[in-house]
Amino acid sequence: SGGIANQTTPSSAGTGNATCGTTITIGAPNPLSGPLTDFGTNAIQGTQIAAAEINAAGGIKALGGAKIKIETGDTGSSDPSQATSATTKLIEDGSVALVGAWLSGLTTTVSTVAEQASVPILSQSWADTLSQRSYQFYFQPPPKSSQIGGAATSYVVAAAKSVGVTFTKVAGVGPNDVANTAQITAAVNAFKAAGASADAPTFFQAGITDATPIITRLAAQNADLLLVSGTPADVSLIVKGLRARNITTPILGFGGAFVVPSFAKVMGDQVNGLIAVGAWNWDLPLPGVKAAAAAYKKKYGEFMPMEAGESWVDVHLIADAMEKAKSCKPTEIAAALHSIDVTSGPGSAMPGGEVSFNADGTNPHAVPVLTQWKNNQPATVWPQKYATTKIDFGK
Amino acid sequence: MNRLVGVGRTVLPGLGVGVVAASLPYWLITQQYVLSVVMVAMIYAIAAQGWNIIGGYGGLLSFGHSVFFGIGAYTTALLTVRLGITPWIGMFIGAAVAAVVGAILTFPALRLRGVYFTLATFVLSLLVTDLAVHFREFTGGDQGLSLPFTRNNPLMFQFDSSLTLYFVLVAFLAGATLVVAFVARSRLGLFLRATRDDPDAALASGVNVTRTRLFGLMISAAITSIAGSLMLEYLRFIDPATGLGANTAFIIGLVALVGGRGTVLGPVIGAAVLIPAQQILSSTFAAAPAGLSGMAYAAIVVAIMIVDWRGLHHLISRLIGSVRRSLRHRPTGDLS
Amino acid sequence: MTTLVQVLVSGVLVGGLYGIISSGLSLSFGISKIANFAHADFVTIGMYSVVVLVGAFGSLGLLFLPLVVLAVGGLGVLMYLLLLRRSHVTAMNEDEAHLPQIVVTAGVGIFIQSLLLSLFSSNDRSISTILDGSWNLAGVSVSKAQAVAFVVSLAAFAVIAIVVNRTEFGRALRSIVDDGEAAAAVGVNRAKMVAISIGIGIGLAGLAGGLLATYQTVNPTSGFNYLAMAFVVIILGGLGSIRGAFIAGIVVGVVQQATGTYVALDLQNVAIWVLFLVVLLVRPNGLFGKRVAL
Amino acid sequence: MLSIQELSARYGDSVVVHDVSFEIEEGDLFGILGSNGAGKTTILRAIAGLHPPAVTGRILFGGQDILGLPAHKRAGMGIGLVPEGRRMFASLSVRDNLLMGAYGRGKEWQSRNLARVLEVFPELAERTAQLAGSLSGGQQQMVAFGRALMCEPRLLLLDEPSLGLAPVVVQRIFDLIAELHRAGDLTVVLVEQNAAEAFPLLTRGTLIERGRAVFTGTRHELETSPLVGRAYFGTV
Amino acid sequence: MSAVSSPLLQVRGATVAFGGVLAVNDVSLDVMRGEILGIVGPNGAGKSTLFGAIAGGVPLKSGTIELNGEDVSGRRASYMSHRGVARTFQKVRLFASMTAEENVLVAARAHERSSAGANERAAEALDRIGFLANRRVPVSGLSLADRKRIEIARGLAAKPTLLLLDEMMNGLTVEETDALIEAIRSLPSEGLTIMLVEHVLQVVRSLCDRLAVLHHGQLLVEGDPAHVLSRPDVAEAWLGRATGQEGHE
Ligand SMILES: Nc1ncnc2c1ncn2[C@@H]1O[C@H](COP(=O)(O)OP(=O)(O)OP(=O)(O)O)[C@@H](O)[C@H]1O
Ligand SMILES: Nc1ncnc2c1ncn2[C@@H]1O[C@H](COP(=O)(O)OP(=O)(O)OP(=O)(O)O)[C@@H](O)[C@H]1O
Ligand SMILES: [Mg+2]
Ligand SMILES: [Mg+2]
Repeated sequence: SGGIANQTTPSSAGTGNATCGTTITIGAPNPLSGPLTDFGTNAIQGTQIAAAEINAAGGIKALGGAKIKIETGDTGSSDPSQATSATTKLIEDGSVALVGAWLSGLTTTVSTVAEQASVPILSQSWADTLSQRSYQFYFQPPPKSSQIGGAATSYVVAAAKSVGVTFTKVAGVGPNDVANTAQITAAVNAFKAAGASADAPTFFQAGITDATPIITRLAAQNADLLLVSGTPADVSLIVKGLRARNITTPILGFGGAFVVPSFAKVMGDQVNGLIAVGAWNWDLPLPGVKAAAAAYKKKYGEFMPMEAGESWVDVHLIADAMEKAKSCKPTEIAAALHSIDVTSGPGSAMPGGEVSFNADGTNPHAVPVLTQWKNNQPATVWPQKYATTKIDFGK
Repeated sequence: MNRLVGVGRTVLPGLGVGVVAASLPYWLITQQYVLSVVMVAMIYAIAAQGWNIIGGYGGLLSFGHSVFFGIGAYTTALLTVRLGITPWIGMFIGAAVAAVVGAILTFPALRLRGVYFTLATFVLSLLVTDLAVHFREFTGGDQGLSLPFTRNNPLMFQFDSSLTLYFVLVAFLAGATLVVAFVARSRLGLFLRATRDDPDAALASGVNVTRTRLFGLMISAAITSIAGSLMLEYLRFIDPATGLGANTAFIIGLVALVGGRGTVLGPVIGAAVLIPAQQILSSTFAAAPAGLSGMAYAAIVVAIMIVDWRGLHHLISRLIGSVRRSLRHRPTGDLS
Repeated sequence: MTTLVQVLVSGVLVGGLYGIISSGLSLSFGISKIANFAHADFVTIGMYSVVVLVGAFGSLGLLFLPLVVLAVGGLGVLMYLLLLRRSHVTAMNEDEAHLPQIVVTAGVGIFIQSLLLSLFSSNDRSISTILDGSWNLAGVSVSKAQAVAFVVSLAAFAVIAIVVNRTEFGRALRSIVDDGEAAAAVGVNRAKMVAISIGIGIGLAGLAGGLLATYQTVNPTSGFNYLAMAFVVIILGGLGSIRGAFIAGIVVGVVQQATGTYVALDLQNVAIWVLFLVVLLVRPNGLFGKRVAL
Repeated sequence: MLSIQELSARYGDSVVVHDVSFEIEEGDLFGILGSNGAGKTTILRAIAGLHPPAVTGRILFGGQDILGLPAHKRAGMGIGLVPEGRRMFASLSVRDNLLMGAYGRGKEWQSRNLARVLEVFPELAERTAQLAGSLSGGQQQMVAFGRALMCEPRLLLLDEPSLGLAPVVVQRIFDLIAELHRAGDLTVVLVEQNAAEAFPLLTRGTLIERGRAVFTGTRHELETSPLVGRAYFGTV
Repeated sequence: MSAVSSPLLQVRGATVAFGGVLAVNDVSLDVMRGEILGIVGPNGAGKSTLFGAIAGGVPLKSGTIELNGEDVSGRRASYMSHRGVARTFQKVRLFASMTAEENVLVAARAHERSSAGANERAAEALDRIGFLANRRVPVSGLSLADRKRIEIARGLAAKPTLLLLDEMMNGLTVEETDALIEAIRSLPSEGLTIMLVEHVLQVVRSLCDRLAVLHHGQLLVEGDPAHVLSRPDVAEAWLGRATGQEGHE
């Protein structure tokens, strides 16, 4: 009884026990209010698919078939203090590991709480800064932003070559945040290195109310490939504006916005043909993806989007780590994560086909994938070994 | 004797806040989660105490105090990250910087009345946020700045348990409350209220309105900036949205207004109600359809204002007053 | 040269929308002195209304726009009657009249955003109508939707401006601004007038929302960008000056376009904020505001 | 025509008018006398329907109890008010201020009365376009007075109409009041400290002390009452 | 009071313009130490504006104002306050959220650093207007006359050498007026100089040592009250029928 100051063990409450019981809780702190709600919801849906799969297959065998339970926490869309509180609650309520929090800024705070409490977090975020903090409990299966920008270029160039297209001039535009500027700049530089010409990319402030100046700038550059990133709302304004002016130049998109289901709804048929760089796709020929994507579609009525897939893999990785550690102690799960090398099963279903973690928490095997919207769904077009259809530049 | 009473009145609120808050973990706060919510509430209470000086006593309703909050956080963060300077010093350098910026704000504060000032500060917060995002090399852009994470290093404001951090925050909150109580009873406080009620009459009475607003804004900015530094230390991270954004500005203003502006304890009460309401609602409704928690929160805010526009402080003292009156045996009627 | 024309054309078109949003805010603010922090969220309601209508009836749904204006205006009146009227009419002093309203409207804004979030999710939504696409006039592209939106805004503005500046109704509105009690004493039904002006002001927000939906994507927080912009515009235009607000809206639109085109895309808003702060310092009563001595 | 019965009024918790009753006949020029803070303004506000104060009792106007009616309705019934403190529409022109006085009465009515008022106050005729907020104190008082005349009131409530006016103008407005009163069906309730000018005009009046009507009677009765003499004429 | 003949305040060619209107037009005026100078004139003559220019805050278009030989034209009101000029406003301006005592304390503390000293000053000023007993009441509920008295007390708390009173008397009963006249009359004996604007003839006549009449912003005449009030042009512009000779009954 009494207050917290009277308790003997101050932090990491409820996780010190040796027995894991019949259910093991994984916390999913994600934005469930504010403008990012959908991304958070998608991510949580992915974790739930994974939990259902694991439980259907008999739970965590090393722990007597203990079942996985997903506990959600609302980080809000823009308030790190709320993210901190929500994460604290998840940990206190017994989460042995966390999957979250989609937006880099939120992941930053969520992972700090996790680090403090010595609970591992697997993230769906890409920002380079996350892994630069040398946290012990931070794990990032998808690639880093800077990797994605450069890789995208080589992908596109190679994919284009495979259908006989070369680019002589590219133009880049995106929001002025750190991740997007890094990606677009890296991609533009890579194109230059590959022989195409390009003006310096231009950056706008997210939340545009009118795309005309952007379009004017893009139109003036006469490029034969446009590199675009941004939120679904901004990107759709830009793309629609371009199309309205009869500018049909192929568009390569970066970032989560380009592959969420809602983007297709906003864009209507104009979505088809857009090329996007991402970290995961529902049609990847990797272990377990097909079944998971089908289950997802059945349950939620949409194709399984990227953040759902990443989160789905994350839960499987936590399960793998528990199997390996034969423990549900957060510190031991973290230790196991640092030592695993998953090459089979859904835990390996990140592009690259293999997941292990460097000391900084990054996955050395991670590669991005190139997708293209066809029939209002993103289809993987590159790397060739994952491609389910051929890239198409509409020429 | 009178003097002693005066000193007592000044010191008491700060002391009370300190003692009550410091005792909470021994009986009321039984969960880490609640502790973390209360810590956030205390940080906003400090920020709102800063706001209170110029917004409550000075009558300049700022919706841009996030700028000072952010200056504190960013200065401390930059000093720590770039130069390795301890936050214990950094936060006071931040407060000094904020005070200088506050001093610059005096210029518009002299010319802009009422809503003009409110909206100007609101836009100022947007401007500063945009600039922080734009100059990403210096500020870390939208990703902000993260502090290095080291366990138990009190010198760098890192404590072995959050309970220690909690007590540190209690001390800061008590200090801020003390400052506000002191200002409220001081010459400056009187002049701030005079300039709030009628600047021209204040001038004619010999009050130097410029200097009054200058000092008011500087103290106000410095306190809010300290709150920003504390937020940085609590999160170990700061970004433009949290540090500088309109949302933070709103929270600071709302906390003070809902609690009761121009009262020593109002901001503390406001933070004690609003911040937990928001955070606990959102975790309660985390599994419910999106939006419910927001609606509930909004309803609470609106309801408080409709019941008593002066805020919770006034509402509570009214309730206490009526309870007292009903207890006390009163002679008859009114005296007129 | 074409670029310059393009900048001016799109600036004016975009600015017209800012103008109508802001005239609405200016009207309701001017009359009621309520700094309505939920104003832009009524824009969002207008947007969603049209999204739903067009979803149901296709382009024909646009014909219901007047109904949207009425409905959104009605919601505004409701907000006033239920939440604001008491403190507004019975206020003993300025503070009492204004403070609660800032908080209450901010709360209403949060409520609307949350409600829309629960109804429509945070997904961006957009519609396609016969207004999609653009005309190309000598290299200058003019979005059909924007052009129509501008014309409608201009017409609405003209009507409102005439009503407020030329009619007795308008004179009564302006008298309430100065002294509501004295206005009541000469026979003006203050509560009704304030409710009507808030209804009109918020109805204009709904109109703007409806027009915006024809070329913008919508999500529950879409309004925020317009809130800041509307505040800037009404102050540039001079608080309470409806004409000033409309003109300032256009000025802001052009400055925004010009900055985006000639300076830097991501400084578009910065330019506006700076313009705003500079104007405030140089002319504390706005570009078109009149000075009233006490 | 106006019957005040057991009127009480309070601001918040403090009751400042207690059970005041008096009758005003059609054509009366009724004075409300009393020292400062007695509650004169409060009574006029209660009759005009302004809030605060909160009011209880009965106010019969032409037989109808108007206590529950909002101020604008009472104005519509022909009750005009020159309020304490002038209460300009500061950002409206002098002309618009005056026109507001005849709010809702139609163009013809307005222009007729506007001409009449500008004739009474040639000072204002020079400044019809000036914003009322920038007028001098006395000029504003003229506008306030003129504004109340604009509606051709049946009952005119005057709260210290001479306040801040130069003696030469004070004479003019009291001449005017007398003239209007003589000419027709105007009933006036006058609160005025300028005894020398005002008193001869009164037909009847009441003396208020600390919120209570302590003496009501004809002018003559008032004049001879020691209570009134002391307060108003400095005589004992 | 030794330098009897040197004027306290010298207004030289003062002109104030609002837009095109010359509210004060080339006014020159000397105010002697210890006198009570009445400024009268028709409505809109520029009296309040002239006060504004002297007390600071209203800028002069041309001309100068000297106080004790120091050129103080264009100074801020707070500066003038510290130079010994206190004023009341035609439309009473109190600090609405404060009590009577706090209102007076504002001026007291602005002029006296020590808080004990300031409290003393405030009490003294309140006492002088007979408000000491009621000092704790909030001014928002006071009647007009009381508010005017508080405003005077606020002015007195600054211990001014020149006090500007703008229409203090109107709206008061004769009884109250007499009381206030007595209170004001006692002030100059303590070295205070007073300028007052008033439309109440009785006050002007019984209080003022000297009168200056403004008309259309210009100084029409200045001098001994009886003389000034008997002038026909003053009667026409300001006084009307009620002549200087006539008393109240
Ligand atoms: N808004 C208010 N709040 C509280 N008390 C008030 C308010 N207005 C007036 N009072 C009080 O009510 C009483 C009557 O005031 P009222 O203004 O009616 O007096 P009055 O006879 O008109 O005096 P005056 O001659 O000064 O105008 C006074 O004691 C005053 O202090
Ligand atoms: N902002 C302004 N614009 C135009 N005219 C103005 C302005 N302010 C004041 N005036 C004019 O200046 C003149 C002087 O005004 P002031 O208030 O000084 O008069 P006053 O002598 O005090 O009159 P009263 O006896 O009525 O108080 C008036 O005619 C007034 O209309
Ligand atoms: Mg009165
Ligand atoms: Mg005057």
